[in-house]
Amino acid sequence: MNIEDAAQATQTYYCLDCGVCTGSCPVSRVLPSFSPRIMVEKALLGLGDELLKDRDLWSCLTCSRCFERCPSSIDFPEFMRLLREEAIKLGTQPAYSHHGMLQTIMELQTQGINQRKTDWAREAGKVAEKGDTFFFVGCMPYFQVIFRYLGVDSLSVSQNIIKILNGAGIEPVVSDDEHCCGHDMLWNGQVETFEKLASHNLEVIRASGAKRVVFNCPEGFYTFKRHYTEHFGDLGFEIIHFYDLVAQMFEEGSISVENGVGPITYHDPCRLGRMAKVYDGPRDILTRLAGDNFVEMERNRENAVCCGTSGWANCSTGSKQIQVERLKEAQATGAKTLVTACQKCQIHLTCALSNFEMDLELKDLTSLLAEAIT
Amino acid sequence: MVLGGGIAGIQTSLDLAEMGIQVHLVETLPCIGGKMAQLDKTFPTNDCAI
Amino acid sequence: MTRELLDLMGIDKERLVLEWVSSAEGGRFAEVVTSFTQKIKDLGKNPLGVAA
Amino acid sequence: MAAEFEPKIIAFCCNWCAYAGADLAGVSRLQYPPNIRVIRVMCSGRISPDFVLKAFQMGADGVLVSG
Amino acid sequence: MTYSHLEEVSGEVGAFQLKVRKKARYVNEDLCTGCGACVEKCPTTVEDAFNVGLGERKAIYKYFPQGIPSTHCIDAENCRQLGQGKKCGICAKVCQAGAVDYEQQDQFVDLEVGAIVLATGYDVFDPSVIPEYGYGRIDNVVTAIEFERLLSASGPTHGHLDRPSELALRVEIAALDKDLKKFNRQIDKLEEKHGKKTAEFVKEFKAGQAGEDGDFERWASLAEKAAVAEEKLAPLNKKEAAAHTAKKLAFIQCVGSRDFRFNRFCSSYCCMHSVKEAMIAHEHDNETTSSIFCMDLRAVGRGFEEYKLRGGKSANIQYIRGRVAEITEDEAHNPIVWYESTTTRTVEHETFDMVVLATACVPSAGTPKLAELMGLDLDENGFFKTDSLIPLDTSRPGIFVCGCAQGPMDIPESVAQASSAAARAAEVVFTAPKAASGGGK
Repeated sequence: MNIEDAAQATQTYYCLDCGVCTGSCPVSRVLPSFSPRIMVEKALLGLGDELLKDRDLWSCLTCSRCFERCPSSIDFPEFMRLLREEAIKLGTQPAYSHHGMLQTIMELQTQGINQRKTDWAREAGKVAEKGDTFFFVGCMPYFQVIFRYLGVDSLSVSQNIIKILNGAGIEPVVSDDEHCCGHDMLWNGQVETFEKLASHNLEVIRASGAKRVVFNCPEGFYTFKRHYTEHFGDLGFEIIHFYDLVAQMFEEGSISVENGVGPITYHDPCRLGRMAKVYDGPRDILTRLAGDNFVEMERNRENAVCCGTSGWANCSTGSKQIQVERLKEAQATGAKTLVTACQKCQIHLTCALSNFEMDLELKDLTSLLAEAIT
Repeated sequence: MVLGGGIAGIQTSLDLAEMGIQVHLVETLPCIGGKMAQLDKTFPTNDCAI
Repeated sequence: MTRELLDLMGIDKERLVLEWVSSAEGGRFAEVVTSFTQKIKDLGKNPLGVAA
Repeated sequence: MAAEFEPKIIAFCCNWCAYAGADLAGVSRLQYPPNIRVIRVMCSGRISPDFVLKAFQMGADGVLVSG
Repeated sequence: MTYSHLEEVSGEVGAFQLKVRKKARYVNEDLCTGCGACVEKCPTTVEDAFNVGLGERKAIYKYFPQGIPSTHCIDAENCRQLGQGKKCGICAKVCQAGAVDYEQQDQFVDLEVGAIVLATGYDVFDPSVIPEYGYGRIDNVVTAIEFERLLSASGPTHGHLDRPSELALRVEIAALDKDLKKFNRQIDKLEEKHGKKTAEFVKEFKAGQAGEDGDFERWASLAEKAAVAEEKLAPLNKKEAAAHTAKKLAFIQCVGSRDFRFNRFCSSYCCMHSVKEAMIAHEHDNETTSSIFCMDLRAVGRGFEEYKLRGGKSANIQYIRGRVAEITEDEAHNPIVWYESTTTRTVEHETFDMVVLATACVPSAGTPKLAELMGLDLDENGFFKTDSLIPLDTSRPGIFVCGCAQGPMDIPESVAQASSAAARAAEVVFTAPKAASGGGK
């Protein structure tokens, strides 16, 4: 796909040059050289080659704030993604964070390693090898190890999900063979790696005989929902987010919670909110947990701001600035706890928080829920 | 019959009436005037709207 | 931490060692290398099976 | 399969410690196996987990970090 | 016929049979003199639709002061007597003409006409579906039509640009004031009865020296309530005293129009509407400055471009190229506008006193239903479908459309279309078979 096709696919030609994208962009506010509008303009003026060499190509957080508001419905994140694919073909190296360690792990996964990912699952509760419900864990076991120094307890999130599912009488399938969903590789322009990871995952899930796959990770959820179907057609199973399942459980009465947390506020992850349009599920849980003690930040739901970096690439001073601003915004609500629904947000915001004295605690929604279940 | 008693409806009705045709003007609200009655002045001359 | 990661990926963590050798310890270096090579020989090939 | 398996081992060596040690071993004519490929780094603190993972990805059978 | 709905349509060009429901006004139109005595005494207040919710009216009301016919009308839903089954009847008592008639029923009128002209107008786009503009969440973000009412001498603020946040503040203060006065009246009575000042009494009561009396519990609680209300009032009054009318205005163009998410079309009149509002605001108070945020200011009409330039030169209007990305709010309820100025290529933010959204002109809510009733087609934007070369003819012969029911347009264009529609309709009526001539048009 060349630049012209990319422009066609994302209807970039409709650009009104109005500047809503740049005005909305969290990166443009901290790095004035970055402007989605000018990037689109360049592509339309036939200066695409310049764009592919531009380091700013990797600065976009693909948070979709611009797409949400674009009056011409130009899918700018997707446009960036397609250009990155093109840039990778030219041999450009993206600016990976954490020395590219996570990308290496993802690549290693395509080379047929035998993972030992699931020992923790049996510790947490009952899991099956075959069954109707497949729990797609994602990268939590890796995060658990890599980001231990931040005190982020990623794996407990997955363990809590197994506990809650067990409590509702569901014995999910958890697999050692499950690979990374490929989200980060896709957004880093490495489509081949993505396809390898994805087709392997589909095989694993199909072999388990699952009729539905449960996700907690917003990225996995969104990637399956959108990009897996784009690349592989009908998947043959249902994709469901854990919070939807929780909503069902509340309705059936199979779980109940104690109201008494707070004051808390909630950070919408971009993959879950703007991209998958899941806004109310988490809020319903939070209201049940905290009642009136749940307060919204000024910028919430569609207007929420990204956690500062995405796809394990390009963590810069700009990212820090975005993160700190977000934390301050959370604090301004009077909340003592900032709840996130994405482990990446959790990791990034915790990293920013560790550098400041701030009376704020970060917590994962699932873990919060698990603690409150009676 | 003219349906709608805004500026367009009123104008149509007046014109028809002037031609000697009997007009029924039907408006849902209690008064005619429509949106234009809500306006204060009109452009480009800043004339009063009512 | 890296050893745990390797473990997660099914790469034997014994394949990675960290040894402190000072510049004056030529003998110790040779010793470390010899024993580690032996250990790897016992463990066999890298499970990734990449031809290198 | 060959008579004996000859592993490939990557050794990350600190310029000031182990690398000099290896040098000394050479000067002192001490024998050590030839399976090792030494990569000199300015400090063993320079080595990130990714170096190790990359080494394995490229087909190393073992990694020795030495400082 | 005002206050009426079209219920049924049959027949064809030259001879349409219609059934119109004339809703009960509960006021006899022939007797009502429009004096307004009933309004003065009516105990029920409701939001005023004419002032788009910014003001209040009574349950018996006239839609707007200069409204024609100059007859009052009871809003049955909110009326104590009619809607809520309570005893009231005040308006009937005060009406000297004896026009109020609670027994009035809806009437059906059958008409036979030769041609029908649809002039059903438009609705204003509801911007609360655009989350980034915060309409409905941020008090001082208003729509153009709300701003128009605020500017109007006959509007809720008599033309002063009081900010909605301050209007809300005043309502809050008034409610607290009312409570406080009530408490103080009761306290005064108690003071008189017991011959003691409240301060003195409270001191004794707290020390347990007041003794026993049926009144004392109540007195103490009243004193406390009054103190709480006073405490709440003090900061509000301070804020109210510091309040000023809006002097720094932002106008945001293309809200809900030229937008793939909502309406793709250009609403055509809003650019000039905003310029006009900015000029009137400046005329009202010479210190007012306005910024108009637009992609391009579409001044398409005779004298419009000059009007725009005049606004820039003599009415402190600044035109900024760039569509606004989002609006946030600071502690003083001032909206902050975030945008990229595409001329300087920088992301800016600026604080204003009030933001006016130039909302799109959308098909009126009843359009699809009416189209179904009459068997008409709608175009892709939901307006009545016409052909570009015969812009007044709908898809059914004998039915014509004009004004904003056909598409967004400004007043002169509406008037021109209206006259043409009249001509088209007249043509049908004059050439129609004799059968239809009884009903005229």
